[in-house]
Amino acid sequence: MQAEDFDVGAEIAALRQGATGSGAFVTFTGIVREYSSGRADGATSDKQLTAMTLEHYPGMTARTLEAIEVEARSRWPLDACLIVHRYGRLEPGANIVLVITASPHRLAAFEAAEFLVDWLKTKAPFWKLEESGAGGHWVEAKAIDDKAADRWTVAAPGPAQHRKAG
Amino acid sequence: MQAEDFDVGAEIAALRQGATGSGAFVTFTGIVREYSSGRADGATSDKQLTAMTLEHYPGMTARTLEAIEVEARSRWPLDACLIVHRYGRLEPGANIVLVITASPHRLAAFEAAEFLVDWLKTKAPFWKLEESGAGGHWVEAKAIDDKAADRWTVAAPGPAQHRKAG
Amino acid sequence: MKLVYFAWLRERVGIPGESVTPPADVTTVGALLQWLKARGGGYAEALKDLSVVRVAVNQEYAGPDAPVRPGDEVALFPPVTGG
Amino acid sequence: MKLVYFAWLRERVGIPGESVTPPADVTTVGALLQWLKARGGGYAEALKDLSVVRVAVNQEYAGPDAPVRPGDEVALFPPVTGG
Repeated sequence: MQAEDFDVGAEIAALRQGATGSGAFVTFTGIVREYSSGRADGATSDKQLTAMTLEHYPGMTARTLEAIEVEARSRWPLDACLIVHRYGRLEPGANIVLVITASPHRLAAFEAAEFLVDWLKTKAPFWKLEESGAGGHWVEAKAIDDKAADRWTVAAPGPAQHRKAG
Repeated sequence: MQAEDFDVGAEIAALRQGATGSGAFVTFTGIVREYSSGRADGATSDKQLTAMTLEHYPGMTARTLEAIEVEARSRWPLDACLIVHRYGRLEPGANIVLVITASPHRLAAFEAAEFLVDWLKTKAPFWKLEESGAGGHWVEAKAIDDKAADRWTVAAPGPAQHRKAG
Repeated sequence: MKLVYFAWLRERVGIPGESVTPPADVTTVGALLQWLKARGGGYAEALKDLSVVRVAVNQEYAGPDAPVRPGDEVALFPPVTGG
Repeated sequence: MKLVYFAWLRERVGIPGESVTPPADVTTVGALLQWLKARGGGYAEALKDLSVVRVAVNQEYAGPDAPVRPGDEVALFPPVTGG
């Protein structure tokens, strides 16, 4: 994790140097939206954001990101994977998080990237404080994120098997 | 589609200008591998590739890419999406295809990107000729790609519903 | 009618495309393929296994029962492998 | 024992962390939360709904029955919202 911004193109290029056997690269970039993401109870709110502050728990964040990456590598054949998560005060349009996966198989690259993002959202110790004209507001965890993360807790021996059930 | 290379970072940056409501960007980059991708019958082949030539059907390619994009936009809430597919002779490590999706919802961005790649692989009129020391070899279509594309032919009203069955 | 060929189908036929005037009773994709196959040589070689031949009429995928008419652009190619 | 607080839990408690010495019978996460809550004020406010309180002991998630010992680093925070 870092306070500094990242360059998606440069990170992909760097990862490609070390993954020459991979034909498939998937990236996920999360950025600060211009409007509030709505409340956990489903009520819509269109507050225009002035900033988003990401608080984190430094020691645990590092451990968690490492554990999540190890888990992804144990589940899918990845030549490379990268997680970058920023913290601090970020303005709308700013990068928050970048996940990149590289695999010989595109389904593996996609699934591993989704897994990493789902786990990041539900396990990595980050908290978002939205700032708008109405003041600061801690973003509430969403049930849909828990549900998304739960997809991966059923035994999933590999991409093909997982998809078969879909 | 184009013969020229593309810059993933620049394409993402350009797309972000027009998708300020989106918090989630997913990219898929397909690149030429160093080794043959194996035969359709599952036999492994580790032939080192010297090049990959992509033949295409120009008029139909343009129509198909457009139709695929329209279909993706009708299925998921996308602020932006982009498909770039190269043709001609490409060396190992070269970019072949880039898909980017932008959505307020990460599941939509992921699913739409997977959908676009699956449909590209099974509908867009491109053919790969692998060149190795053993000569030229037309890549055979894979049953696994048809199966991947078939995921999207069942009625899929949206990301949540689709995933629920998984 | 304009025919165009791609990938190994093009290689087996030996030319990228041609103009043809099939008999009046060739009104479907299926009939067109049989008529071409009966020409022998590269055509017979290219069309010996129709399960790996895909057809587009005027740049849209078409099944064996789809109509073909004079003036159409009919493309024959193997299953696609892009992406 | 070192306690650390994050996000709105930190705001309600009013400090980012502190060293505490709970009574000897406070040996689990659950007991520690009850002991803190009984302090009242910001603690009672922060811990009034334990369904939205997550705990990590020595930087690993821990349930109510997990042991806590002198010297542990115990973190209290709301469900995470990164990514």
